[in-house]
Amino acid sequence: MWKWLHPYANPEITYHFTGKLTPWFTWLSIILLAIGLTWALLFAPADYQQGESFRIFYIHVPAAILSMSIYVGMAIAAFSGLVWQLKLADASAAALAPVGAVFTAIALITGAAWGKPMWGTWWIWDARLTSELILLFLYLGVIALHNAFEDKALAGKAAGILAIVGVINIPIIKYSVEWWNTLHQGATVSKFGKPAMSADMYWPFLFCFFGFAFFVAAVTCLRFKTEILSRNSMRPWVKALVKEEIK
Amino acid sequence: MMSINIPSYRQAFMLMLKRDLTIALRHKDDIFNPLLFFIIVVTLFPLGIGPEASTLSRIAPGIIWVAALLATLLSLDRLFKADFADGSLEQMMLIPQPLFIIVLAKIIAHWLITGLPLIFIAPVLAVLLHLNENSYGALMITLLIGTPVLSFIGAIGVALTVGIKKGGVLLSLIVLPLYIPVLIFATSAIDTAAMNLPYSGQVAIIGALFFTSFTLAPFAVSAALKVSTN
Amino acid sequence: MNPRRKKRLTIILSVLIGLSVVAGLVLYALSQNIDLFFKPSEIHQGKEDTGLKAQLGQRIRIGGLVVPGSVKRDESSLKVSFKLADMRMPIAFNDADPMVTVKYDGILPDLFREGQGIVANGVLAEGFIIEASEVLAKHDENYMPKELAEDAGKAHTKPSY
Amino acid sequence: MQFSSFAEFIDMGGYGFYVWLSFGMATLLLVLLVMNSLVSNKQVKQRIAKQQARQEKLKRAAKQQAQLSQSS
Repeated sequence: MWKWLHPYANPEITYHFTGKLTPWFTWLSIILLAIGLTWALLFAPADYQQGESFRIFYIHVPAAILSMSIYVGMAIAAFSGLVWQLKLADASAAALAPVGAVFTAIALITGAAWGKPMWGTWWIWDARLTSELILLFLYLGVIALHNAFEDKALAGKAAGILAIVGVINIPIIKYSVEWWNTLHQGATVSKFGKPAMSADMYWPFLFCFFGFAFFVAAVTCLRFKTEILSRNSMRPWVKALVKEEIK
Repeated sequence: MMSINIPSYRQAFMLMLKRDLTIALRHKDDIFNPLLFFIIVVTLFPLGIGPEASTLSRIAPGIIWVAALLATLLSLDRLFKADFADGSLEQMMLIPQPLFIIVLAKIIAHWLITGLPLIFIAPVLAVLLHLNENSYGALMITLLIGTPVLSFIGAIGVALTVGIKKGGVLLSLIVLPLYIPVLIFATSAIDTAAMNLPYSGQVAIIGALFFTSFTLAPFAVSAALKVSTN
Repeated sequence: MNPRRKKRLTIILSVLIGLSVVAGLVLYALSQNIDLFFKPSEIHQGKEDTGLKAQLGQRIRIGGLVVPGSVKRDESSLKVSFKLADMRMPIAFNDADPMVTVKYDGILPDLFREGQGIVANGVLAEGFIIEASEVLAKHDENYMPKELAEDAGKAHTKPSY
Repeated sequence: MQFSSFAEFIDMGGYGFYVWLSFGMATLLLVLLVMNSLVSNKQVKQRIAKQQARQEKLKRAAKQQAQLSQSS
């Protein structure tokens, strides 16, 4: 059943496969973001309560969703890396960590810039904001642990354990809004059935979200390729490839 | 000395616990230094903030818990570092019993040495900080359930960084974010108690954190030790 | 069953027991109301589930809807007072509803307006008055364009204060 | 189009500072991430190339040594 997956456990094949995917992701991301952001900034209607400040939504919400999804993805990759000894899974976890950290930072900064005019404060120690901040710390811990080991294989395993331990944080973030009756509103877009927004606000959001998602995919592919190269630097195919490219 | 038949899990656990406690009793500063640190940190706050009783009593739960957290963090190093340095850690990993038994014994020993004394000294410090009189019960309960969680989570961090030179700062970067939920719920419980409201919800969450770390941390620590001593 | 298997089974069982204790504790915690959040009616009658009342001088957090027509501002300073009523769906106000008065000295958030959900942190004073140190606006998860909102009867004018 | 003039677009109904702060910071961080990814990719390749060059040099030196010792 899993036989078709076997060739992808080979670093060389995966490297070339990823290389082929990268331009697709890049162009999809550029096109979707260009449409989505123009739509969001120029054509989407302003909110009846929040006015034009609502446009921050189109960055804040995709970034927040992605920051958590990337962490879950990283933890799953780290878990399979530890359990099935997949070196490539470790490499993909290492590639995802900085991307996730950047998106968490974006979610926090845009959230602060949105909270100031709307709630009346840049920052509040509410459960959801706090756990997003902890998520950023977790990402930074994982990255720091990656850099602390000379041996990349060991670094991947150690950071993987931390990522799995930290995954307990994700449900706390996800459900904190329901647990504590605090300032941050409930989820808008993941509501089943009808989204709690009108269609002319929702469509640009979808474009932005998938634009950012493909951006994540493209950058992760690039970083993943880098990780594969640095982990296999002594292999003949890497040497040949580098010789070809450096010339 | 070594018996011929392999000791059972329980015997291995007790042996390890006894060994660590004996070592700690020989080096008494292992017990007293974190405790002294705890007391000094707590006394710094009234000096820095001012001796006004109403202010102090409001921030007392936070001060005591943050100080307990830092004291635990400071004492984490001795959990595996000495054993790693003299090679006895690698010996422990070779014995036939599963590693998590040893790990569990070491963590419990660590809590008995550093966590338990904090609990005894905390009410005295709480008096100095004018803690609301309704809160003492909550303070003791949260410390009793919460400090073991600190030892368990901390052990994961130490196990990950034990092989790294200058792992100290990295250790706090890894461990402190994971400590935050304990801190939030513990101080929330103490605050709630001060208002004479029921705080069993918060205690239940800390209890849940305790059981989670109790059942899962030993496995995570064993895995981390295997990586570090590679 | 050989001893090795038996041991492994014991380990798995104890992990399962541990995790089910965790699940039980979390469920219990969820059934408790673990916030210091009061509704205006709860200031009058005590907490819904426990009947506990907030004491005078106690620091509390209160959440409710700003009662239309109750916002009074001081001409010369930023001082403002307004009444809060329980949040309920659909939004409706009744003179007989239990209300509390919030007094505040500071800049209100842009979302603040009559009928808006508000969270205030402050100290409870005599006569169901909250001396707020902080007033924050809570908005719901619904976003809609102005025209649609007007159709839905949620007319909005940006506060002029 | 929601805005009738460019100035109105920049002003964002009075929220210009916050909106443009968000979009600006997000763009800045994303650009930094892309730059970092490209640079580290290049660095790794250069490191491997350097390593390779050094190895080849060593190999050549060893060969020369061997030839020298043979001829003498």
